[in-house]
Amino acid sequence: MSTEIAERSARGSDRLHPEPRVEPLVFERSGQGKIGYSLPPLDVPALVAIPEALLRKEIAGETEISEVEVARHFTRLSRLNFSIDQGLYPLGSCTMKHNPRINEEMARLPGFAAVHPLAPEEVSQGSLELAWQLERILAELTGLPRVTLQPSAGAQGELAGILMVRKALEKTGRPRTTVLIPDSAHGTNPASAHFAGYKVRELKSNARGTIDLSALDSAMSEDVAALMLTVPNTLGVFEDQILEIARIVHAKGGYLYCDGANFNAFVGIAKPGLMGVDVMHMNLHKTFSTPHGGGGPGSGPVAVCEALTPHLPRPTVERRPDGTFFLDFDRPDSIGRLRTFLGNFGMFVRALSYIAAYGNRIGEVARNAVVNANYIRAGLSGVYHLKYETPSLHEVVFSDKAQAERGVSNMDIAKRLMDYGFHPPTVSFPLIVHGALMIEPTETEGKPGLDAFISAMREIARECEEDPDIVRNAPHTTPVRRVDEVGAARNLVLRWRPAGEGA
Amino acid sequence: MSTEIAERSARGSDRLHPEPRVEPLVFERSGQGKIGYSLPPLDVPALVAIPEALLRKEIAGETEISEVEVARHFTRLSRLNFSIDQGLYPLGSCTMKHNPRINEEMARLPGFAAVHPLAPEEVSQGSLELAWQLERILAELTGLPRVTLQPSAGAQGELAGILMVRKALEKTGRPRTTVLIPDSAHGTNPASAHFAGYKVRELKSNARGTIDLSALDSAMSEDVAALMLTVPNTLGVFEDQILEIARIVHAKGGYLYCDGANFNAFVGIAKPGLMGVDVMHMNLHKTFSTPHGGGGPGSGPVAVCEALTPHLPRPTVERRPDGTFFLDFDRPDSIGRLRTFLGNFGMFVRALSYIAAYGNRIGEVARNAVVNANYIRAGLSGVYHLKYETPSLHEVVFSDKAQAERGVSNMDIAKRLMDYGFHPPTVSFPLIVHGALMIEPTETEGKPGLDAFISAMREIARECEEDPDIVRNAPHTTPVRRVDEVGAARNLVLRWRPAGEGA
Amino acid sequence: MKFLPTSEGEREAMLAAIGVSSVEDLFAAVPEAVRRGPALPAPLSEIEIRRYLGGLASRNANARDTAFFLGGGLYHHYVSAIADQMLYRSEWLTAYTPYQPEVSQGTLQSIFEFQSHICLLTGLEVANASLYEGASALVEALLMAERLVKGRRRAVLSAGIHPEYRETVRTYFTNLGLEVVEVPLSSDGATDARALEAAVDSTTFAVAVQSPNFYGVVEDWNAGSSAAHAHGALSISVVAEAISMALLSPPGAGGADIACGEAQSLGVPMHNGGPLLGFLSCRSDHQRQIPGRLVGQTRDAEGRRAFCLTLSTREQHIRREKATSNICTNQGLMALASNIHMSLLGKHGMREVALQSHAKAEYLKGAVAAIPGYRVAYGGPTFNEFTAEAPGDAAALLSRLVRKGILGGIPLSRYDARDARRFLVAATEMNTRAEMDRLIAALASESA
Amino acid sequence: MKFLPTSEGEREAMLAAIGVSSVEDLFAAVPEAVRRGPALPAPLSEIEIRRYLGGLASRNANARDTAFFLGGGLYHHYVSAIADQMLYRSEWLTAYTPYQPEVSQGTLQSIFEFQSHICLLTGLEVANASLYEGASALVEALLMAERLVKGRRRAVLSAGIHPEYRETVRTYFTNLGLEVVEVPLSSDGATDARALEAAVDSTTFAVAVQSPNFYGVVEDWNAGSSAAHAHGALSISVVAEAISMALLSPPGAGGADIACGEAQSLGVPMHNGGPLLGFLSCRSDHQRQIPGRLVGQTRDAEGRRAFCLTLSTREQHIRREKATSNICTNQGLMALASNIHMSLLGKHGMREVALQSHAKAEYLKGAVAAIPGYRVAYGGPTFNEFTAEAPGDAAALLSRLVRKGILGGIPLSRYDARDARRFLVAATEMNTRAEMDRLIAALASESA
Ligand SMILES: Cc1ncc(COP(=O)(O)O)c(C=O)c1O
Ligand SMILES: Cc1ncc(COP(=O)(O)O)c(C=O)c1O
Repeated sequence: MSTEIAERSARGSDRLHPEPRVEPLVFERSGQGKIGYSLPPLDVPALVAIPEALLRKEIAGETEISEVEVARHFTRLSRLNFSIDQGLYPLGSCTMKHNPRINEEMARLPGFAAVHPLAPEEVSQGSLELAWQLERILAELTGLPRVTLQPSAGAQGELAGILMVRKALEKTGRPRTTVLIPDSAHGTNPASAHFAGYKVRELKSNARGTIDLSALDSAMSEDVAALMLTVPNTLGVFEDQILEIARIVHAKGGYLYCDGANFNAFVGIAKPGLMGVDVMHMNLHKTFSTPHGGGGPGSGPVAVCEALTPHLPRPTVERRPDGTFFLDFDRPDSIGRLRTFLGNFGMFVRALSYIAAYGNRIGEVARNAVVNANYIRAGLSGVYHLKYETPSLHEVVFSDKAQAERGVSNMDIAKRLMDYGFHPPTVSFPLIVHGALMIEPTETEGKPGLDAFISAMREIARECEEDPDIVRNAPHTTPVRRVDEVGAARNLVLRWRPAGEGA
Repeated sequence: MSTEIAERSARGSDRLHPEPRVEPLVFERSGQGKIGYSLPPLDVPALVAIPEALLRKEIAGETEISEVEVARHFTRLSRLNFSIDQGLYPLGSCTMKHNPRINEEMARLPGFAAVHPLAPEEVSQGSLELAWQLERILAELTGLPRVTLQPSAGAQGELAGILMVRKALEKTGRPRTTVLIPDSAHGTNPASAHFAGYKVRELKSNARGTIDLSALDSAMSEDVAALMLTVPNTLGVFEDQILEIARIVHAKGGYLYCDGANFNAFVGIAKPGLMGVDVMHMNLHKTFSTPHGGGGPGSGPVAVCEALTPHLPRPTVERRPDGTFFLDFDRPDSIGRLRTFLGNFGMFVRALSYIAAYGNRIGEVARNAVVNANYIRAGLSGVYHLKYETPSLHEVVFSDKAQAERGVSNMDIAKRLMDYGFHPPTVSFPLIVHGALMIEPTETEGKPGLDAFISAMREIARECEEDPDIVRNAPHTTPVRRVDEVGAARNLVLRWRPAGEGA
Repeated sequence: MKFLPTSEGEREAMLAAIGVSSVEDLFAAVPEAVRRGPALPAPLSEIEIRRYLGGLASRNANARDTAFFLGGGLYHHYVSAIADQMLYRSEWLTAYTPYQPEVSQGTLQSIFEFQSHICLLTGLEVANASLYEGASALVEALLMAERLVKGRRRAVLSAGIHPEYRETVRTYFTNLGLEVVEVPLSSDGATDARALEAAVDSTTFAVAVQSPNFYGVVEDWNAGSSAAHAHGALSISVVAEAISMALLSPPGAGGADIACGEAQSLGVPMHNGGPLLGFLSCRSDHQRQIPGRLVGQTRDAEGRRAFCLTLSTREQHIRREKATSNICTNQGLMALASNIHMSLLGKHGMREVALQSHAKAEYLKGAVAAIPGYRVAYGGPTFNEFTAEAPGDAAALLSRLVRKGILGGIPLSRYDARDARRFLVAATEMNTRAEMDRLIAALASESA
Repeated sequence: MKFLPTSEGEREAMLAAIGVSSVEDLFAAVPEAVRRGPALPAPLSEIEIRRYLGGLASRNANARDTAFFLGGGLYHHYVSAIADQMLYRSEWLTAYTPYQPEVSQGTLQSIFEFQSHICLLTGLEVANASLYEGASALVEALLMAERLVKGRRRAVLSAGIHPEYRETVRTYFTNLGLEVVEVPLSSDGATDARALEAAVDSTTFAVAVQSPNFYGVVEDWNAGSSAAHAHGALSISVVAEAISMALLSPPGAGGADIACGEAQSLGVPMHNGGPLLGFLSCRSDHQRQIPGRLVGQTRDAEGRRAFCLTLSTREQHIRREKATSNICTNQGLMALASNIHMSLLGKHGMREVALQSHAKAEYLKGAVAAIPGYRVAYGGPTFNEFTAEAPGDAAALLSRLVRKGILGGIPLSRYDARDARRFLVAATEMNTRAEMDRLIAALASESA
């Protein structure tokens, strides 16, 4: 019956709402003879000094479109997105916090945005000092002596970290074969370990959702290069046995790698270096608020213990006794480069701007993030199933177990939340919670917003009981309704094609 | 019946769309102890050297709110607006054209935005030259020798223009008593004439919607200071007798004032100076694309004939033989100042940037604007009533005459257009067309957009026949539905009040 | 042309639909004799526009790159990154006046909030949606008073009102048969109380006093109000440095009937003097004579709270020559900027800005007074600006400071030749002590 | 703290609801021994952050204020105002990866359009949603080829590939047991054709050539492709200056199986080297081995066209260690910037940018060659960058030019000590003839 209403209303709404809700492709707005740009007249001879055979005639199919159409197209398209600035975006593991605008302003200063990394050192002192200062701050926050800013995102940071471990082990004669990774870990962990040339061995979590010490003990051997541990883990649970874990790993000559994507839970409160962590990547685009931009860019600095510093990616930023800064390429034991230039410098600017705004009070970030997550946990316990009752730090993972009995999945709940004006939590991750609803509110959500979210989630739970179809058929009010993802993979259409070129 | 559907769907949609669509007031988001700013620590003694009696204790009721809430509040609020960048905004008389983004970039250069007009001349040469160049360009476009940039908007330009006329007439000993204004004129014309100390005499338009020459002839006397003429007039009709009109006005020693708000119709094609216009204001926020900002700011430069130049507002920008620029305050016959400083300088920057992009091809603006208006006219003739069949330039004024027979007003049609994704045209203006639908597409609308608009308007006309309630109850799909404007005026609530202060 | 979305082919089709053979046919009504293309340069690309206007901008001294102490009714205050970037949003920037409330709730609610902020600051009951800037706001306030107090023709203005405001008043008044009486300042820099009382009589419709006045001195609103009210005139409080209201007793507490002036300080960059942000606020019994737009709260057809323009019958588009003002386009976007700024700073931030500005100006004032050869011209209390007197010609002195990267003040000779040695010095929360010390040292070295 | 919306009172209420008495209780799992607050300075306000970071920025030479000729895989091209300002929109800036398509159609459609643009430029059939930057894009392309051509362990790389790309490949390869064979350049600056053929054999899984190569010389894609295909290997075309594809014969026309590289030139500012915009494009029969995200077209429940992420089973979040790459976060916002830029410039604009860049570089090249003591190092055709040879040490020479406000080029000694006298000079549509003449005069005066 509710399906009927939904359908009728959809039809009705089509009649009342005749505006087409789909925006054509930019190519479909194109029309011969239109133009959207102009360039200065060429002030040198218009020479083409390249052999004919190496040239193309035109970029067939490319757009011809005016500036006003481009402005409208992208403005209209943007309005189909949900974003942090519209409301709660509680994607677990993603740390979707407020992105202060001052950071954008700073990153766009011509002295940062219109600068080339291969300019002479004497006219690059501002950038070098900025990188150096950010490194110092991240070292202070992690309690580890040195940091590379080069990795482009978390995953590349993981790779860099494991490669440094490998290099250090190689120096001992044996790079070892295996990296241990808990079953709750993010997918990039095993993938990065693999691309660093290691086999991955999965560690089963215990009933508390944490590392099973005896399982670790028996898995840990002199074949194991490292344990990759997420702190707190992807359930939001802090490994309270962290010191013991470190001891076990170190005892066998292995390294303790910390996936710091969840640093938001304890930044400014505790230091990984004191926990026995040897190497840790951070996501500036999570903990340090550089905006996620619909998928990126990120930046994944890696902090390392003393033993790993010789292996940092090349170049490092160093300070001379006279206070000037330079790039040090002369690092024979470096793992090498992971990319061009110095890394995602624009993200360094934003992160430094963000950290400067908190300064020595940055622990407030973690405190508030943890209170918020626990408040949601308290508000939804009993309504949604909590597989692991271990205390949460910055995020909480419920499941759809209760709702599944009414035929409603976590995905349905996620979609229905959209109708309530919220972005859904992360679903289907971590893998150890079937039907997961992984909720990370971050510190930048206030009580009224959390209360609204909690009551929406409770309301949806009620709908699952009383009118499950309204949830199963959700969303009802988004720019498009449920999107056929299976169909997309089945009939792959990955690009627009000019007319005549066939689908 | 359709009302029923509308209601059901509205209710249904409340159920499907539980997100509250109203955004609280910023004051309602406020909460004790929250903070959204920080300032540097005070680096001088924290002295208050003002007698107690002259101080206040606090700004009771002001906000306490965090930055993230401010970001969300204003982002969410903004999304309740329609804007040019979303689609056709055919408000007649308003010239809602594309606002190029380069103009915003230029206006925000620190050398323009962080500059003070009372800085010494030697460090203000850039601004002075900019103003001087803009004046030269507007003089060239109008065919008149000098221009003041001081007026803050069109209405203030009108006042400045009429005051200059008055001053010139005073010099002859008699400022005269009356200004003639056609009944089709914009409301600011009579209001400005009034605030310049003149009586307003209204001129009835003829059956073509233009000036009735014999009426003008008989109204024109030596008591008349000026005729205020809008060119083309608010019907979009060019006064083809303009030269004769000028002759009649001049013959009696009067001045021909041109309301140039519609300059978009012929900029770069014809020059008011050649038409016998003595004084003319322009709206930079219309013809020259400075964005309207939800109500302003504008800028209303006034171009004048030689005889009026001694009376330009003070100061003028002048160029010395050595190429440097200065402000000339020594203008004894000036009407004085209309405001502080030089005018809305930020709009000068944008307008100059805009004009520079067209340069000598600026006539294309008018050509395209006129083609677009006529294309709409052709597309809707016969469907909507056209009171005046005189050829249109840049806008066309239909009326609801045919639809009124089905009980549907121009206001209803306007509201229904919102459901089709368009901003409505101007309604109830010009006053000489009862039930007006005044449509100005501007030059920055393409054929596909115009076609969509035409078919929406035709569709609405069909709805008026077949299902007038759907139009009368429109809009159905906007963030709020029809707003009770009568109620607003009846129960005036013009501000938020702190709790306890009573409504 | 990149801003024109119509291709040649489409244009042909459109002309055919219209039934003409060329665009020129559509201009048939325009006499040949008046047609003339413009002698302008060729179109410029964005790259060239950046060079051209960037070049002009670089020839101005800007407040970010200098030690900056200019005020005079226009101040270099903090503007948050969020207030700046929010204005880029198309929904704010490229919308018109909110005539159609159903698709303009964003703008309307923001104006309603702006009105509310202004009321809280001024301590009065009603505020409009903005006026052009301070000077014309004062004119509008005076004309409003004249309508409310029928049959009187004289306004009494303190000589402490910004000279450009007073000049603007004269421009408007002369043609309307209205008169201005100016009351001089006493030696402490405040409006001469005795002269004020003497100037007001039964022909006076309004008394206007500015505080802090143009010379920086904080006035007591009550003086003007009691003089006005004693004779049935209205009291107008003029504020050219709006952030002062966060610290000083507000107009509403000082008996004002109308408060008006310049709110640029509340979130609007200096913009070389425009766009600025005029405001006008009044008691609710005078609201039907208020000039400019007003937003009111109401309901939509489904009972939800909504906002719309209201009391439009006061306005030119309805009332024409009988309107309360000729204003149409106002300063909407600046009112938005200011709403964002006031909301963000709020109760504590606005006060802290005011306190810091005051403390810094006091520091400067003390230091300037201590430089041999210099003095502070007036003894009255000041907020964040004061009148200094140099040993020699102030304009020449300040020009020499410019070469040291210091914009040290505004020479008062600009407004009155007799004030050749005087100049205004302003400080805000943006000035550092180091900058102030540089100014002090530079002034001292100039006196030597 | 201004970014934290919870007041003390609210926090108390929340703690009560949670059932703990203090925030610290929630951290019980964190051992005392590892707790330590950070030794960081006090919080800075926006005003201070602007001073602090503005001060650092002012110590860098930026391309707007200098005569700028640096390239080397990162170019100072035109970025339109609209592409810049559009990125401020919250809906683009503050959205996550579009995992939930119903509330992410904006991002999804934009990526789909970006993929389409890249396909049109490369002449290949499929493109992904972006990779980090050029070097890691080449690594991904090589690893993809290795998966497609199973059982082979060697990649043949032209020495004309950007040295930082080659170094990156070595970083990844060493641990995977993969080998690199480098083919030298011939004296005209292109990859030595004979050496290339000789280097490829049945152990080769891919041949990668860059054009224009690092030294500026335009290569013939077919040479690499036929060498590769002759032995069943895949041909990889590397492009570090993406706008060149608007003028030069594209990878797809030169037999490439995969094209990859750096698309920063297409609408992304230099950002001191990051964020940039890696791209990867391939033939459709290889699409299931493509790394990174892909957006596909589909329908919603009501039959409307819609977009979503697709083929996710290639990716780490599903496939974990068997994924085609470890990449997760990519360069989404830069892909958007580039989509806007490519759409705006379109067919004609991209070509004009390429033609102007080329023509300007040719002008410079001719002029440099004519300065006594200087020569152009390679005879092969170049696009917008060339290798010059100075009479003396290039790095020292270029440092002297900096003092004249000229960033004249990149000294090749940075990459190879033997190239001490050589430097790369790049030109784009942003350079004026006057600037180029300044460079030429400065070089000439340095030789004298
Ligand atoms: C726990 C965890 N680890 C690693 C990553 C990978 O980081 P990135 O997406 O920056 O590569 C993520 C984020 O997606 C994550 O949540
Ligand atoms: C014909 C006409 N004249 C005058 C004006 C007044 O201009 P402004 O709103 O800039 O004061 C307008 C605009 O509203 C107008 O359309």
